[in-house]
Amino acid sequence: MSAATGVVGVFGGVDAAVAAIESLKARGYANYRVYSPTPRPELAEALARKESPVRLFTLFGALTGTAFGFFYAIATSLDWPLVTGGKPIVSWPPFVVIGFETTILIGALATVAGMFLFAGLPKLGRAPGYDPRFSDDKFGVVAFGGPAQLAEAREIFAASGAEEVKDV
Amino acid sequence: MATLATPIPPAAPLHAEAPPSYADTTRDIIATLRPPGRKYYVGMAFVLVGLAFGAFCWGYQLRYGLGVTGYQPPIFWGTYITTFVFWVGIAHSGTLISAILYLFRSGWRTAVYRTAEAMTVFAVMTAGLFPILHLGRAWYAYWVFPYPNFRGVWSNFRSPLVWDVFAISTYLTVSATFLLMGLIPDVAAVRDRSLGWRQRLYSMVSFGWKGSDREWHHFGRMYLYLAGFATPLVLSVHSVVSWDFAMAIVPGWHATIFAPYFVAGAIFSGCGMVITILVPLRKAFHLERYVQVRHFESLAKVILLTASIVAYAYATEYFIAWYSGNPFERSSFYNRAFGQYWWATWIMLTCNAFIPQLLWFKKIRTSIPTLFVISIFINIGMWFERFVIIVTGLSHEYEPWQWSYYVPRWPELGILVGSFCWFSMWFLLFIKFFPAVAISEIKESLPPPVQAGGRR
Amino acid sequence: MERRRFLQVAGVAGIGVAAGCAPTSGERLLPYVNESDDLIPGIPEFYASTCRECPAGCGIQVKTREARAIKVEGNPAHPVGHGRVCARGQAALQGLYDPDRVKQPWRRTARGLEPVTWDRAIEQIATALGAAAASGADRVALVTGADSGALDAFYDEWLAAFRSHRRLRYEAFAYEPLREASRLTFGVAAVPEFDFASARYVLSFGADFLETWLSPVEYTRQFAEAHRYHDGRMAKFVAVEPRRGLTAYSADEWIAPKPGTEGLLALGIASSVVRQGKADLTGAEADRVRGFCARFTARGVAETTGVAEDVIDRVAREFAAARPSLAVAGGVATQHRAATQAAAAVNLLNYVVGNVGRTVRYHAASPWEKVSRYRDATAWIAAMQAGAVDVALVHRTNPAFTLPKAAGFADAFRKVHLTVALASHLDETAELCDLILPDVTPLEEWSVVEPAAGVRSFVQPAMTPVFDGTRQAADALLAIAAKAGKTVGRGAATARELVAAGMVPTALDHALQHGGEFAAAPVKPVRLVPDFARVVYRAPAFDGDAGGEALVLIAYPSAALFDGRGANKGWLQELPDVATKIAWQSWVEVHPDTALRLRVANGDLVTVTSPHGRVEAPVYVYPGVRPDVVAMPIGQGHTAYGRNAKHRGVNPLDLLGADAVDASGALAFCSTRVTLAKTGRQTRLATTEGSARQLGRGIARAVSLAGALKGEVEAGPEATLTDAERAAVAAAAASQRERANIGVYAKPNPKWELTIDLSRCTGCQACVTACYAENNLPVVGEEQTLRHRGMAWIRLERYYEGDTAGTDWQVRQIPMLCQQCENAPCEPVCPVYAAYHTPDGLNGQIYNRCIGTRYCAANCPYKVRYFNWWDYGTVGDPYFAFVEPLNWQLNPDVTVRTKGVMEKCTFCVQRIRFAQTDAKVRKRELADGDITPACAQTCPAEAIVFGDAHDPSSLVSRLKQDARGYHALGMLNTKPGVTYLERVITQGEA
Amino acid sequence: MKRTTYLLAGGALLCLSAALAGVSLVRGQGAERRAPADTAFSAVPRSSGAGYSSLDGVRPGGDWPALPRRLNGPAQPIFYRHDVHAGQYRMPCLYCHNNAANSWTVNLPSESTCMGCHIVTSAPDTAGNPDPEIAKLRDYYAKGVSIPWVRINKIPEYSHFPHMRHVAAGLACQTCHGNIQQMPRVFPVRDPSNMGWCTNCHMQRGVTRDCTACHF
Repeated sequence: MSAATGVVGVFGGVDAAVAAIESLKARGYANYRVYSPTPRPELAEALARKESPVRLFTLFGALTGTAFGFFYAIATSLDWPLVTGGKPIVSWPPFVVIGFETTILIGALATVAGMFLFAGLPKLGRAPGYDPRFSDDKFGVVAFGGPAQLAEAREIFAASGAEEVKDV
Repeated sequence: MATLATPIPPAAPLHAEAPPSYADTTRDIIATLRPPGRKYYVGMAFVLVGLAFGAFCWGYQLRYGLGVTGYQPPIFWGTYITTFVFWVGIAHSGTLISAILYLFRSGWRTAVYRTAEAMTVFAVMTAGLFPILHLGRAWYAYWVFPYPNFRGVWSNFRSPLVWDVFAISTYLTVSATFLLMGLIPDVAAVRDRSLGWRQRLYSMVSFGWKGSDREWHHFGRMYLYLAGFATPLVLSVHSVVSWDFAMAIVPGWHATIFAPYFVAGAIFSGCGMVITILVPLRKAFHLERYVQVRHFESLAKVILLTASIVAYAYATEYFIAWYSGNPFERSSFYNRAFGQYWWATWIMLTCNAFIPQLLWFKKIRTSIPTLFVISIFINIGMWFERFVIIVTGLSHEYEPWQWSYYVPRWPELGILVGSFCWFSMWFLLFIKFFPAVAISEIKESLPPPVQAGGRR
Repeated sequence: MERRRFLQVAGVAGIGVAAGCAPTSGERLLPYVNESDDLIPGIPEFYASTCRECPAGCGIQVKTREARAIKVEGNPAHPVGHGRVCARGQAALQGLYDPDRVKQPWRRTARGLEPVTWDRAIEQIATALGAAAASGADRVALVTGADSGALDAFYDEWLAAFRSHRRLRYEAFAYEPLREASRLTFGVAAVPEFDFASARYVLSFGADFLETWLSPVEYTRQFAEAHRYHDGRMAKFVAVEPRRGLTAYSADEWIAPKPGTEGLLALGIASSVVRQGKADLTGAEADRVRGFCARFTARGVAETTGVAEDVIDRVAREFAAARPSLAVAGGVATQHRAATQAAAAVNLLNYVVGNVGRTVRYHAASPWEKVSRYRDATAWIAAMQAGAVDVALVHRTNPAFTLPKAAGFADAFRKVHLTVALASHLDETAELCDLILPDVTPLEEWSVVEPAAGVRSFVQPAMTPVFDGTRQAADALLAIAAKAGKTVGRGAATARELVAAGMVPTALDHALQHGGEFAAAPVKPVRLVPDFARVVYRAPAFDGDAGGEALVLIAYPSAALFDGRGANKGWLQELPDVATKIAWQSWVEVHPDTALRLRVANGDLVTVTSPHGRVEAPVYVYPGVRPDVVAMPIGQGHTAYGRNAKHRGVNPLDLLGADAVDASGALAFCSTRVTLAKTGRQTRLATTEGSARQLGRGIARAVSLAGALKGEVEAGPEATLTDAERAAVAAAAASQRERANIGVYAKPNPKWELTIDLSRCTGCQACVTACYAENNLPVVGEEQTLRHRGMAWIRLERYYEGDTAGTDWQVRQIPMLCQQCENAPCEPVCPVYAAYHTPDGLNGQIYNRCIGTRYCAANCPYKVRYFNWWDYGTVGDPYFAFVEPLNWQLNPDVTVRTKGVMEKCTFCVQRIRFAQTDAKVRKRELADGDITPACAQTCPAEAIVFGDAHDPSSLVSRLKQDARGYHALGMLNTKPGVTYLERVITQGEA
Repeated sequence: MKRTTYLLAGGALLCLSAALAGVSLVRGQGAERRAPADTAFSAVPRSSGAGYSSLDGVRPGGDWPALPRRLNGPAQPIFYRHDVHAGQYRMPCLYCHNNAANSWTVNLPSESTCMGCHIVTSAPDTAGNPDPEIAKLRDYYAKGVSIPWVRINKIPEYSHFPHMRHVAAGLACQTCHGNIQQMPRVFPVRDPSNMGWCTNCHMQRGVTRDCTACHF
């Protein structure tokens, strides 16, 4: 058979998937991937990933927004000073509104950008081991590695009650 | 979502009878995307006709000038601004349900939030039209944006209208993004169950989402932060809108209570609109299993709360007008209640302050038809609230010599109707192209499928 | 010719805010073939002339740009008006540029009007005249308005050439009673010259001398001078008339006697003066007067007039004490069947306290001597009826409209073989004529008039005639005479030569430059004729039954439309009536009690029925009329005349009897009783009135004389603020302004401000029309006025103060215009800086930047911003307000606003900028008074003062220091640039 | 994480520079910063009242400059050559357009002004026939008809431009109208509705930028 790069286990239940993950980890597997129709706390626990760096984008985006908002309002007001209602040319209270809105706007967009960056989206190509059922009610665990590891993975999946195990 | 430190507790069992499985969920919800029936097309045709009439009215107004409206100085603002505020208000509950309740982890939002959020986006799209519609020279509307131009003239950041420009456009962008992001996993699910051009479309919209652990991980965080942004945003937007009035010197407008008062009113009207939309939707798509009576009840409770806040605000307004001893305020508010516009004021009070009190009774809270009727009253009442504030305020100002009376004319009403059709058009399109209930989040709140005979 | 074509390109400048940008394709510029030395494109030229909108004859200067008249301004050097013009004078331009003018000769045939050439017309007339002259004397009639001077003499000569003396100088209001009364009392059949300026007590019996009576502009100026409050002094003004109009609004006290009893009241006061021994008489004359006065006991007078005895005595006391005082009789008091007696009684009253010769002066000649009486008109009608007239020419007068229907003018006129109208408009009379010869308007003609003794006032064309087909009447008459083979005019070939006749060129030039030749006329001393006692009071009779529902009808001349000649001028139609604030319509003024009794309310259509006719008009409930009286304005109800006048409102003259004349042969406008009957139908009144009460908001303020002497003022709501609060507010504002002063704002700029002295302002609204003319304001029409969409940048607000049940209530009037606030609420709300504050303290409004959010207008507490709901400024739009040739009048210095733009008063910023530029180029400093906004410039009462408030020596900064100074709605801390000076009212004993 | 921070810094910089660009863009608007009056065109003396419109400096005669292959601007009823009159002969602008010195608007010279010279001078060809264009002028004048010049420069009606003030300030006509003296046929050098052009000049010279200086 052709050289498989990975093996996927299709699980009907989240507990089984978790079990599979646990034993993969126990065997020292590092390179595996999990598909699920919905985020499950059980899986999250089992995977125990470290905190997402998206929040940094959020922070810096927001700060940029604030700076930009105030800068723009002040710069344009000073560019052509026109007095209205005897109010100061640089009148802070109204500019706060502008600063606030731009904070939210740029912050939000930066956050989304961050998510796309780290989640590796958009990903229009095929994903190894992906199966449409994973967006319905099945859970998928894909393990990658050399032939030996794959063989082991097959066993693990089968043992943890995979409904189906196949190479990819 | 899963990335929450603690998972959302499925409060009561989501459903009395046998819980739908993951597979049921996917199937049932995607069923809503099936090719529409005759009813749908009839409705769509109706909506398009209304929209066309609204467009005609605007063209007519552009050709001959705002004289075609009923504006009668000193009433320089009328139904257009009224309707603008109305739609912005409608928008708010959507964000409230999808963002604020999300942060508060209230489980019941899951069923209704997608609808609410779509409503938000379309309502803002509608509201955004009105400041332009009401301009004397709409073709120069772009001058309010502070874009670099050869004149070297910028826009006046001291003007609440410019705040509006920023607030509304930000709100539209962020809430649209929020809706789109939330859709990604569901669209992926739809993609995997569709063929041909639809599949291509959906894989585009889902950005090739696969639901891998890595994706879910960052997605969850992003969603949390967006919710975090949307929450202060929604509060700020309607505050800014209220400041259009509160920043003015007009008696009856110039009040510090306006920001909270408007936000409460907005959520109030919004929840009303959510019910107005959900009831028929639920019926048409047989979503009774997912959108349940207890969801409506929760909505009713929010309405009851906000209605009480609004009623309190009314009371405060009158009290302060009297207590301040300011002759202009007093005269303005007396005129509001007993002057030429008494009818508008009393419609407003009845619909917003009195009728919602019925919701104290569980019987009424849990009866879908009654809720539907009440929600209609709320929509009417909240439109009139803005009408009362704007029109009676302007009709009875400082200069007694310039007191006057205004009633809208047909082009204004035509555009009002058109705005509802515009909104409905987008909504009708939405429910046929995107799942109106959040698949992945429903699943999340369901007990996960467990395999008998896993490893022991 | 070339000049005019050049203008068609250059002069149209200003149309369109949004229009124009890059060079418009195909637009042509036509240079002069030979340029005139005095004409510089872009620089206005002024022509001194005389206003002919009414017989008063004020001196005017016509401002022209590129040889087009664009504005009428007063001639400061002229003894009549002294540089001030009323609304009607301002509106002369709309007569000039009226699209409804007659542009060519017409002939009436069976098929209606047909065009005819001048030559054919002249020929026809000449032949007819020849025949008429041949067939006997006095078979030709020439009717003109009150005319005087060279042309007047020429008309008589011309008529004589055709063996006729049928000359009629017809005026609807000819003041016959005054002349007759003067003859009866002093033996001089003249209208005296009244000196309001030096009077310390003015007692007016019905005379509307601030509206239409004799010389309103000059009288307003004088009256304001006397009646204004200064250094603790002001004249008291008591108005005696059954209806309270504009003039009586300025009154400190309003006495409303029964209609027709004014004369008796005057006698009562006179006899009271005598009884009190205050009479300024000696010897036999004193005895005669005492004997005469004995007939009028205070009680008797009180019973008949309905005025309390103590009031009569008090007024008599005050009148006699404050010398020189002045009593005048006019208006209602001289328009009933006892008019002459009333006028005579007033003469006597003046004489008794020695005013005659001081405030009432007679001269050798009076412009009114020759003016025909109503009786002459009826005689003429009889002659025509009898077929004694073959040819009748009517020039610039409209008897068919101003004579009561019952006089049967139309029928008689039709009996004349050839009737000719020398008219600029196709009015009711012209409609009746066989031939219509297009006449020029007074702004295009040559003439010289004598409006007052010793004043030769010249009329010269301000521009070449607007329509080539038109000819001045005198020229036409000359041509006709020539055709008929008569030599008239002593060799003069044109009107100009007639006017210049007998003048050396230098004298003529001087006269044309200064507007005329003005000499002080010697005062002619008069004494009471021994047999003045012939003038006995007789209660006037009123047609119609006295009982029950019958109410006495007062038909009064409209301040704007005069005798109806203003009815086709949009500016005047849109000018709200001062009392009712109704524009474009007719109405019946009914007292609230009467309205209650008849169960009618505002806008109810009622049929007004008199023994002589009936009309239908809406009711306006008005506390300013006696309960036993209803009043209707004259001027509307035209059946011809033009687009604005035709089929609009009703003419109360249709209710009058033809034979209602008094001893002097004057028509008694107030001679009939009417009954009101509800039709059950309603109509909306096109009124600009919102609430007639200012609810203690201190917008229009007044203080009693006694109070003013003590330095008191009427406080407004802002008085509730504590000093601490004021200080805090001021400090906050100051700190803000501090941080606002950067760039050009930091430089030493002027601050333009305005003061309006309400103790001078009479509410005449001349400022309103002046603003229309200067700032290209569109006339919006009745429908839009109904919707409060009028565009007048300055408006007169009229509030009642006190209980309007009786007569003891006051009227507070205030001109409301943009206050140019320093802390303007309208400015910060504009998203695009279209509304902003200029460095020189103006409230700038940049039309081409405005996008029409209307936020500024919503946020303006004074409601002085006006929105272009329709496209008034774009040629071809259904709402285009300046139909050719009205657009010739547009001021090229002011942008014409288009659809969707906010506009407002900017203190005539164009005048400011032009003056500044001129000063800059000539390297000189601007002096106080160099710049005057149109409203201040025309104000007959000189109530409005404009200047730089940063210059401590300027008049405006001195006036705003006055203790009476206040800011409208001052409690809003808008810091207005307009300071009002409280009106002062003499209450009780003066 | 390194990657992230770079990205963020980049994003922030991008936004700020965008804003800056905006402002600076406007500052420079409408201005190909040309030298001010004195060096703009030597033949036009600095404003000094009368001298401005005197004919002292005029040097008639000589061959006319050759016409370029294609002419800008619209064809005029008479092919009046500014490059000859103002350029070669060095006639001051104000000699013909004299109202620029004393009025807000500028006049076109009356035909009598043209005839002042052309009653005599006619640039005859060898056969002695007058130049056809001059013949046209004489014809118009004889008929007493205005020459229907095509309008080149027009400022929008909602703005008012005091020529007198700018002339008094010694501004060369060329500053706004371009080098007319080199134009055989006049064409607009810039869109007069470009307010940036005006304001930029006003800023450079420290003159007021108050809106109501021009707009009323």
